[in-house]
Amino acid sequence: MKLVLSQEQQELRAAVRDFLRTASPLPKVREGYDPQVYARLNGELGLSGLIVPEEYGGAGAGMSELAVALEETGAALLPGPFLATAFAALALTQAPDKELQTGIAEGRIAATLDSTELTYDGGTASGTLAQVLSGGEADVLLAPAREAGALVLVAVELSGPGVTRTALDTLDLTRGQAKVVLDGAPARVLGPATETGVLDRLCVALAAEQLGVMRAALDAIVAYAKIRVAFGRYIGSYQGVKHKLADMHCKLEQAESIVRYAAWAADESPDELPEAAALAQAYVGRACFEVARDHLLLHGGIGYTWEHDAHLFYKRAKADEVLLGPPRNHRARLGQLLEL
Amino acid sequence: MKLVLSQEQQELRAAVRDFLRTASPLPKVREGYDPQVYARLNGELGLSGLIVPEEYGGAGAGMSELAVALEETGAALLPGPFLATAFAALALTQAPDKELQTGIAEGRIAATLDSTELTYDGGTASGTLAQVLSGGEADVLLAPAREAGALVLVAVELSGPGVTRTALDTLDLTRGQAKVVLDGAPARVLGPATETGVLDRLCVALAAEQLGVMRAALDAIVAYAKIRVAFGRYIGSYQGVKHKLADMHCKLEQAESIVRYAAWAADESPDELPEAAALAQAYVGRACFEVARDHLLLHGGIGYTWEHDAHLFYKRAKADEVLLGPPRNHRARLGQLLEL
Amino acid sequence: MNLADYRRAAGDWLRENAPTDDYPEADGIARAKEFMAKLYDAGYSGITWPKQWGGQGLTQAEDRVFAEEARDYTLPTYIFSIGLGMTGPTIVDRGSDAQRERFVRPLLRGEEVWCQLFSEPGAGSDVASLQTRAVRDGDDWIVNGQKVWTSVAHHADWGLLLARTDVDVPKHKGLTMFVIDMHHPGVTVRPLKDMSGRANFNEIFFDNVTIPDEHRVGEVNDGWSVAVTTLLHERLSISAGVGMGGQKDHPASLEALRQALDTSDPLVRDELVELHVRSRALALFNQRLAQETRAGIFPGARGSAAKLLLAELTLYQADLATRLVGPEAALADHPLARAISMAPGMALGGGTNEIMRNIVGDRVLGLPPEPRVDKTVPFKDLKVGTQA
Amino acid sequence: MNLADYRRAAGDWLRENAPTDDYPEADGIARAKEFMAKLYDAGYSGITWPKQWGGQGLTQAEDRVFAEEARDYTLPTYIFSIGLGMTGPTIVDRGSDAQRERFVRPLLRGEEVWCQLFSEPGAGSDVASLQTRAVRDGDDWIVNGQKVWTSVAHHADWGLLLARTDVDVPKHKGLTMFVIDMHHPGVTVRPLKDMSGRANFNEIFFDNVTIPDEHRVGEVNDGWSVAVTTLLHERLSISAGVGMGGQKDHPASLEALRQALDTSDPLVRDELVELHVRSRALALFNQRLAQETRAGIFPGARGSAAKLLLAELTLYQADLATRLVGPEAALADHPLARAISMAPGMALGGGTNEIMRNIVGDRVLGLPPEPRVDKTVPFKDLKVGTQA
Repeated sequence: MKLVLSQEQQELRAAVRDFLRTASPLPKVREGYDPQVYARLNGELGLSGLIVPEEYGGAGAGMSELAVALEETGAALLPGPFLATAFAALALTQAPDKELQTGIAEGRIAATLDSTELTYDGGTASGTLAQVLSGGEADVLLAPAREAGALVLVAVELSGPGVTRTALDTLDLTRGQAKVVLDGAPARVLGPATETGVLDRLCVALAAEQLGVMRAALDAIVAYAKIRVAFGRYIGSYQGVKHKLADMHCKLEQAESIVRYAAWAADESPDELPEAAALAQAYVGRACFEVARDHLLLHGGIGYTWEHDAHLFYKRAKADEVLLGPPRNHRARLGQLLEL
Repeated sequence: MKLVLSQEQQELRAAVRDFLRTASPLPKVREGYDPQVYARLNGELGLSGLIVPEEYGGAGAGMSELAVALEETGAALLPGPFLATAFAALALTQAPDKELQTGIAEGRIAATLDSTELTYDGGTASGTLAQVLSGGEADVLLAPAREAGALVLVAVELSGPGVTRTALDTLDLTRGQAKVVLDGAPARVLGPATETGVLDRLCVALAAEQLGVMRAALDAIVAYAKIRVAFGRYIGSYQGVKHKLADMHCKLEQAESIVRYAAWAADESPDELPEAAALAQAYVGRACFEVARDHLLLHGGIGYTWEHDAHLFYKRAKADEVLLGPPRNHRARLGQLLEL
Repeated sequence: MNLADYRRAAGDWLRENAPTDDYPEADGIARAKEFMAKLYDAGYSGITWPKQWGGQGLTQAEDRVFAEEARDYTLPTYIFSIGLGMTGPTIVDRGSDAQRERFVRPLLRGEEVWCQLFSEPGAGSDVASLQTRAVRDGDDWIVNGQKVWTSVAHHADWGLLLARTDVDVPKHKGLTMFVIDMHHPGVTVRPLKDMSGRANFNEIFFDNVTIPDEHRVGEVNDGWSVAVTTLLHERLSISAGVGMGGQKDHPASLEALRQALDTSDPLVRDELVELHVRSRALALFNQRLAQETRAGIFPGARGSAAKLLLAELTLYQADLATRLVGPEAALADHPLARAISMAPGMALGGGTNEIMRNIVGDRVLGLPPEPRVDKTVPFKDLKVGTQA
Repeated sequence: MNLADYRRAAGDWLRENAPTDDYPEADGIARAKEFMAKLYDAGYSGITWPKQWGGQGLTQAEDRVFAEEARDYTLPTYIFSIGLGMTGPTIVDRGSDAQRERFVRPLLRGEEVWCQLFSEPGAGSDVASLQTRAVRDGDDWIVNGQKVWTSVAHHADWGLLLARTDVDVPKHKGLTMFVIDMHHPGVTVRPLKDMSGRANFNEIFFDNVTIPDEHRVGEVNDGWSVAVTTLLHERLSISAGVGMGGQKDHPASLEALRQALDTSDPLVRDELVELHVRSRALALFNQRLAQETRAGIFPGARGSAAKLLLAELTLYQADLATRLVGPEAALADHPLARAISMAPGMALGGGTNEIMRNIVGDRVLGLPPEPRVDKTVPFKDLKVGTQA
């Protein structure tokens, strides 16, 4: 089991962090998705190709590296289809497709993955997808469909015919969703929609993003507690604040340990992955929201304002917590895996 | 709805409190059940007859008054069969019996109630009761038994033939339990064992005791926080302690409100009683243990010693929390009553 | 009139006069002022306030009865709430007779709207560290500075302003209270959006605003004691509102969630039981406080416990509901998305949870105070606001 | 020898020599001492300690390897744990050469048992406020006072004693460290029962106990800096033990509860899932700290986070299990009754949860310190212990 980052992983982290600090600082995040930043992220850093196999032009890295990248995009609240594309790329590892994977690796294609089952009939797909992650920004949608009784994974060009996309106002102001209606949209079957490990990997990827969100939120309130004065003392010197921050730090330490473990399991120990993935969502999703919530509250009144960034973290944390369904589902799955 | 004590109820409280302060202080509690104190409690204050109807020599008071008394006996961690006798007296309100009720009112008879179903056959009862509250001290046991298919409430003399009592070592050092084996013990049918309201009333009575336990525990740690110094300051001046005590106070305020409400419902609004009673156990049982636990922890090392009283409250709180079954049962019942 | 008659009369009046449309505020300020005048003329504005200055001179009992009868209506009195709950009582308690004569009746009749100007960006929980300056200039004072978190300021005619008049003494000892004319050209009101995107507050900027000395409330440099009066009234009016209805329509209430969710799932059911337990626990505590008040037992700082619990319940409830409902709760127009966005407000307005715990610890439990470093230093040497 | 060889050799030795009966302590001190001598002679006592004083002079790597191999055994080393974990390292770090020569080897060979004498009834978290006095008397010191929370004192030959030698200076500046002979007639050891009824600690009383000056550790009045060394070693040895096995046999473990409960109840199942989540979260954190340590990243104050979490988990687990099991858990001989009785111990030994949170806040997060009132006042004017 490997819970500590390697030298290479640390360098990847530093590179992504440095890039985002200048290319996508928080004031810019409020302006929403910037395709240029996204293109540079994939071009200069090759992030979209991180987990694409080398034969398709990717870096052939594993979940451990993807987790490092997602932690940083999470901490930066990066808008746009990075997580959605990572989800799609994870699904494609089970149903390889040269065109899509090459496109993703080169940063030409932003993709997304949805679990709503489509109807598929002779090369076209139909169905209504209520909330597609980054559905407005993605070029290609992957979703399961039933063909002759078997579940297959199909790809649909979202700018193609038969597709209606409606951008949705979301709680999370930094990343969008769209309603997508397919009415006989051209669709391509990629292969059987084996569930093996895809959902688990999504859970781990999301937990990595959540780890980043909670780390950035904790950093922000710790920094503020060192400069904000009340009653003649820095607020961080009051045990009422200090002890809460210590508890938040404890959650962060445990969340990081779980994310590293789950990512390692995805790469190296597939037998452990299902349990590790359910554990990751069961723990990290909750911890992330609790830390984001308390970081907002500890800011005092300023944290309640639109102008302050605290609510951006709070809302991302809440949106992430329910992104893969009500959290009790992850707990129930964990219970099954533990044979309880 | 009446959530505030009347003048008479306040006087009852003061009388019981004053009596217990001198007759049963904490150092004495460690010595266990003292029949003399119990006799005086029933004689001088008439507590055992509090809820016995006037026609049987009792005071004919209601749950509201019983709750006031139980809060004080709880706060004092009074050893002995007071709660058990109150339980029995509550069951007897549904199956009146002059001999028993008169005996309880006069303080001659200590009784207990158990929910284990006995077999009953021609005047004798048999069965094994694993944990009878105050089973070692009580004179009479009430329990359900099946007679010709119908459930009846029977009374068994615990000092009579066919009864084997084994005192049990209990977590709670201030109140005992016994294993009771009945093998053809003479038993008397009191009437049908209608479940109507008896369990509800037990829940309320226990919650009243728990309210007293948590109040006394909070008082103890608040007093200590005002005299204990660490790092040159009273520990109660640290927010780490102060804020926890404030939270404990919030629990106490809510617990008291619920106990008053549930007792009022038992007396005045039977339709509300089942929900109020389940609420009382669902909230107060947990709150009591949490307060007792935190009161122990906040004492620091001294609270971990045998000589200190903190663990007496902690253990009583835990024993009370599970006395009427695993707490999830109360929650499940509440869910049913809310038609969830 | 005995209380039963009073209740009947109040009920009758409300049935006849209370707006019944869903959003009585929609027609705006004019309609609110019109209603307030009717309320005043019927004798239901300022029920406990002194007769001499325009009130009804009745007791808490009548006030409580009217509030109970009004609970089923949504009266368009929101913009008057600061005046009625905080600044008005302060003028009654601490103003000069001339000020009472001038300000109280128009306030009760809804002719003039009030706001309260205490908090600043650098002085939130620690209001007394505020930096807005008032400098004497003959018979006037000249005010410069900035306030924040000001409700209804954009409608306000008058503001109750706490300003620093002496920086050479410790922070509590150099403050003075004023009534400021919100129409003065040096006053700028800028709406401040909260995290849900709504502009419920304002920032106020003062640029050489003149206040005549006759609008000073209390003595020079005795403003803190006046402010304490205001804050006491604020706490009372918050705790009076606590637990008074309003929960049934909440999208995270048990009733709403029971409809929205599959309660055949035992885990969902258990979560709803927990929600019920916590809601009832607080509601019963509030009712007990209300009964005690009626019986003449003043809740005092125990009201801060109720406020703290309400703040926690509000957040817990919205958080739980979004978790139970799942992804759709993260769509902006879902009622629960609004609920989770507004939920922190209760913890941040009217004193943070930390301040409430201090109050409960110090004043209810009588715990020793935190050592204070800020009570003796001259203000000009004190660290305030946000700084490294 | 490379690490793999070292591991194999250690494993072989343990297989051959480690006691395999269930309660190796049952035969008492003699057997423990015998085993310790064997351990020493095999080269597994004081693995990282300097060769010069009797250690093996190896690295943390070998120490860790041996600990990992030993994890499956219950070695009878409990009575030596204070000496090996705290007082011994202090002598090595801060003692004179004569003291090292005299004390270290007998300690490592288990010939002499040590205890640590810092805490007092009035000085728990705030150890530096202790009141036990040592007064100079020629070449000796005369000690009077009382200590508490002393493990293994009834078996101890030597104690590391922190005592006050100057009351006219601030509290940290008037302490001196000594080695005290526990067999001196003025030393009284009284067992102290904990809340579970077990006597795991002692109270120690000193009545004119003489200590030769050559048994002073470090300079006069510099005892606090020596104590900091000891406490650092204490924290290390606690965090080294954290999360190392032992949980499987716990009556409140997932495995035990899975057997004891009806897991067809979805609520029970969900509670067990939560238990698993919390246990795994902490176990993985501990493993990450261990991996970091192996990679040369010293956990430092982050170990206090692990200790805090372990204290909370221990209580949560016993509390949950008793709730799930119900009434029978309240019988004294039920394993869960013992578990709930001992559960607070983890939070109260080795620093309370509040102290751990202060450490995490101050040293991990770098938050500003609490203002201190006790660092400048002469000790004799300082409020200490329990007083109104």
